[in-house]
Amino acid sequence: MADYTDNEMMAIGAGRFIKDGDIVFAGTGVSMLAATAAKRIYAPKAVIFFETGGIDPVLDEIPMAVADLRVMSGTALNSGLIEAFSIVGHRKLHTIAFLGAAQVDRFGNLNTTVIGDYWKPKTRFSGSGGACDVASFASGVITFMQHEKRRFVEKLDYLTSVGWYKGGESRRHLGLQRGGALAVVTNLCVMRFDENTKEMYLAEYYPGFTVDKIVENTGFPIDVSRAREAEPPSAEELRILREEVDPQRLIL
Amino acid sequence: MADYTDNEMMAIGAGRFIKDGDIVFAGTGVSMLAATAAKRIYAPKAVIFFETGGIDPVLDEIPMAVADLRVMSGTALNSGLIEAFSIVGHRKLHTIAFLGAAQVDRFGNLNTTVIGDYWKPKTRFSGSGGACDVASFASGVITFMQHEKRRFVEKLDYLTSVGWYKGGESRRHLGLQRGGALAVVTNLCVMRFDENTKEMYLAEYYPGFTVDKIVENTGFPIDVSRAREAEPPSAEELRILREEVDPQRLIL
Amino acid sequence: MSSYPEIADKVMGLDEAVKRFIRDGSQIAIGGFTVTRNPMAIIYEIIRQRIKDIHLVCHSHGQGLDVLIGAGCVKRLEIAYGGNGRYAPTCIRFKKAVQRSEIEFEDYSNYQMSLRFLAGSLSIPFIPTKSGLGSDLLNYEGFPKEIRGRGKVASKKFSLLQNPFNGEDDKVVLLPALNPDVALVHAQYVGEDGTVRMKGLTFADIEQAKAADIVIVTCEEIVPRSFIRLDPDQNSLPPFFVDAIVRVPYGAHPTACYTFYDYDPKHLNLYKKVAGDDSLFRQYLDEWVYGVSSHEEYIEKIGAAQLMKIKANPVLGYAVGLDRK
Amino acid sequence: MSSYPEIADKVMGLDEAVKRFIRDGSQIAIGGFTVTRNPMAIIYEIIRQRIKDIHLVCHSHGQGLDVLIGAGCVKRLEIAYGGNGRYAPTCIRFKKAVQRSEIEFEDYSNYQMSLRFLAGSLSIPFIPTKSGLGSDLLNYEGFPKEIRGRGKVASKKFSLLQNPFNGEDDKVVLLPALNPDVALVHAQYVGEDGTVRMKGLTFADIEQAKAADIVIVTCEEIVPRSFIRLDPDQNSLPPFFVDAIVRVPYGAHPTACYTFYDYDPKHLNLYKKVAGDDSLFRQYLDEWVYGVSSHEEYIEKIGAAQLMKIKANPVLGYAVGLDRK
Repeated sequence: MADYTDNEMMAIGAGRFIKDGDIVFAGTGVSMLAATAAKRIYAPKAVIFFETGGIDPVLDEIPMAVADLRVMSGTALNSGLIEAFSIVGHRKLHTIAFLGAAQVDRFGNLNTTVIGDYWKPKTRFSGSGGACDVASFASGVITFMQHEKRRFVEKLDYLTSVGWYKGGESRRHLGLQRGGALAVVTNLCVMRFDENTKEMYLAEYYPGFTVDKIVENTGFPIDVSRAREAEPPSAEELRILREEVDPQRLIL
Repeated sequence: MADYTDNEMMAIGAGRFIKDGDIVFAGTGVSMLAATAAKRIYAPKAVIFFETGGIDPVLDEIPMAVADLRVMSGTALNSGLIEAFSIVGHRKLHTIAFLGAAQVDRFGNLNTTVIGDYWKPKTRFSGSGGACDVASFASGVITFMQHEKRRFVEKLDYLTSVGWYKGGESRRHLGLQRGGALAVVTNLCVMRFDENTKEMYLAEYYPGFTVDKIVENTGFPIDVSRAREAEPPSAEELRILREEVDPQRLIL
Repeated sequence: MSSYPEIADKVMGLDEAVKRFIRDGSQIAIGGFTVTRNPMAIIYEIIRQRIKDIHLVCHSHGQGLDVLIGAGCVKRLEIAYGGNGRYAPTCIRFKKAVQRSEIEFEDYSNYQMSLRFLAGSLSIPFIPTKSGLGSDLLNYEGFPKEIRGRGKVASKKFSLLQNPFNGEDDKVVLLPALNPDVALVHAQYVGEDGTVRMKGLTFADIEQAKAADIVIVTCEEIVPRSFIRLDPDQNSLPPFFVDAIVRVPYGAHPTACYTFYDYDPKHLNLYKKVAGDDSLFRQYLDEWVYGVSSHEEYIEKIGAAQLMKIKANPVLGYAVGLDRK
Repeated sequence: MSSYPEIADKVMGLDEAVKRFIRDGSQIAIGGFTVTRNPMAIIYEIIRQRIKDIHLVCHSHGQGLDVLIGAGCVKRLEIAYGGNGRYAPTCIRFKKAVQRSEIEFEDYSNYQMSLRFLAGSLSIPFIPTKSGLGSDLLNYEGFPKEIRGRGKVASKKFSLLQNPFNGEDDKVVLLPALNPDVALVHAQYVGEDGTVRMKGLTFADIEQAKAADIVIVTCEEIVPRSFIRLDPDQNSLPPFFVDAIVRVPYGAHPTACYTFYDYDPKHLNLYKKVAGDDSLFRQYLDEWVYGVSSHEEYIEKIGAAQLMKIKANPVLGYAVGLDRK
């Protein structure tokens, strides 16, 4: 087994999606690592910003919440929530959002609200926050998941954030003019979505994990015909992640 | 004839309407004088602000436009148009607006857009600016007019800003929840509006002018039964106006 | 009494601010976001005065929300997110209260809630958005039918409208404006003229304050008029929106206040430990809220050593190198 | 070529900015308000390049609006107010153009236009207000039917809606969002990272810029990144909204620029004199616009003595004691 953690592989795996000029919407946790790593390694001209309104902070220390003071320091602009969400949906910007979720379905729709009955839940989560908004507006959404069968489900207990909705053209028919689920990055693999059906398929499995293990841990059938092994994180990628992105090891 | 000008009498006549705690929306010209005089003489705790977003400026020099740099200096806040108009209509504030107009009708509706046909006008004016907005939202509007028959008309060529609309309860029926025309201050007199009919009546004529002259110069019949002579500006009022409000005599 | 004559009628203590302006059943908006600039000092005072049946309207809140719910002050909640960053991915007392059906709750998203405050601040009755189309936010109403349209509860959670400016099938979600009874905001500075200046991110605080009937501002410091008026481009709220001003240094603790202090990992970890257990949580309230008579006493309990640890670098804004585990 | 490597691809001259981003028929929003912070330098360049058929969208504009119309560049105008304070209670060339039916025009109010820009900046298709109820703004459409819904012209001037959250008869006016092709804004500062900082009142400049497809910022000065990032609370626009940056000291002359210079009464009085006469106005354009090859040359014509007179006190923001008659 290679010498890196799940979080490291996930941060690198997701970070590789970011291109120069992208405006990257980051949440807490791994998404903070992925965004920062992306900017330091692959896309120095990407801009990281937060739903709280902090745009392009220095990030000498890694924030532990999107309202962390570290997202306000050395920014281009400190604004507010309304400004931030209007950036996510701005037609002249290519915005990529990192989200986390408790459940995902085959069309990349997300649940961050509740497990069980809505009014008498088994487990209540934090709720949408900005997730529903960025899922509605961003050019693309990358979701981080722990890869477990109970999280990759046929039917969400609650659809908080729209991915490809019911597949095909259904997202566009809702009235959402762009965006959709770009990828789901888990501790085992990277899932992507078919261009036409918008169904999730296995794109890359991490070194050391089998396709079977992924199928076993996914609660709906997935196409594995396009699967290939992911490039492991390079020494340089890991160095930057460990020494520059999160030297205090708060998230890693 | 007393030793003061029309503008001085108008500024004082209008300024006397302002009470401590009022939020005063001021435009250009005489309204700038009236607002500043009111604050310096009658209502030191009134706040003067401008549609451009300047709130409570020092006004060491009198601004000659609502975007004059002098409305941005020493303010409590420099904001924008949207903020300013949302202040005018804020339900917790008592806002009094000073406006000017080319025409007024018996219900205090105002025209600042056009004389003649809308598409092929005899004379085109500046347009609504913020007038329609403050007429819709302020707790009360005081309008400055040159008192001429062609300006006090039966029917406006264009209704830019709603006063009491068609009188009675008609303003409220439009869906405007408060406000209405409080007074029209001219170079001859102060007109007010009947509590029930909302029709204009002569409240005060300035010293040296007769009720007949006012009736003659008004293009619709007015009730003069409640008319009394206005208090002329006191020496102290005139001193403040001349020495503190507009020492450069830009508007006086 | 006050040393600030221009705002003497507005400057008061926490106790008076709560007594005068907050009632059982008030609809309250709190400023800040998750771990930052929550108006904690006045929230503690609300708990001490045992205010009940609060209707809380939040976007993403953390500590303030959770302790108010945990203390039993909240009956009704409109919310986008209850979480406290790494210290509580889901706020613990909030989670319990929902799971035990102890509060009425209605889910929105952050943008939706922010837009609702914006609409309230602009005195417009509703505001359109496309956010929420296809989401269960539009399929589940949290509030029971019988409270709809009463007091400050909107008559509908939302309304769908065909965009009248577009020939195509183009639906938009109309969200009802929010106009809370009271907004509670913690700011870095209030001027001696009553002008408010917030530093760092302002979240939806300004919209919340403008939308509310009553605004209570707690602040780190009251500063001279000459300072606050020197560069008014930087100010956040004019004096006439502010009804009460309370000077409370460390008034946001254990949440952070940009350029003054960071969040307090020690206290947030303590909270995390106690919040999961009803009995420990009651002891926490007894010790840290009911058991202290003032915010000064609370700060004394935190202790100078801890205050030094969380002290922010005033230029960078946060506590550099703080152990945040 | 550029001395600002981080924004090298955005920094350009007035001529290039107009050539690259402005077309005949473009819908253009200009920043500023009546006598202040109009983006005059780039407006002059537009005239020099003889751009035609502009669709101008304004709230309250003065000098910039008037000279563009006077030079024959404008075909279509949405406007709340055309005036220049005491120098022209109604803008003179605007007045003539409407009276002579030389332009298509549509009247709105300031708040309506500002809200339309806000809606555009939020990517929402419309925004409600109560302003305009009962006014002829809702009875007269200025634009001919046949251009409705084409290009950037809204399909309707407005739409009335019964407030769906209120049982009573409660009508609101829905205003269509504005998303101009280009916004022209003059700012005091642009950072070497492309961040924009405006000082003093911002009017609706920020909403206009965020609503537009292309944003051209002219500025008094390009300042170090370290300066603009030291207190980002003060900044107005992030770099990614800005497409072109042109450094043009005195780029707002003869209108004012807070903390840099006041409006120029001498030039505005000259303008007032010539604008009323077609032949004099043509001579004015020949002399001050067509006849100068750059803004530097224009400023040279204004002359150092006049620049000293209008120089602002950098703390008070305006030229104290300036003869403004």
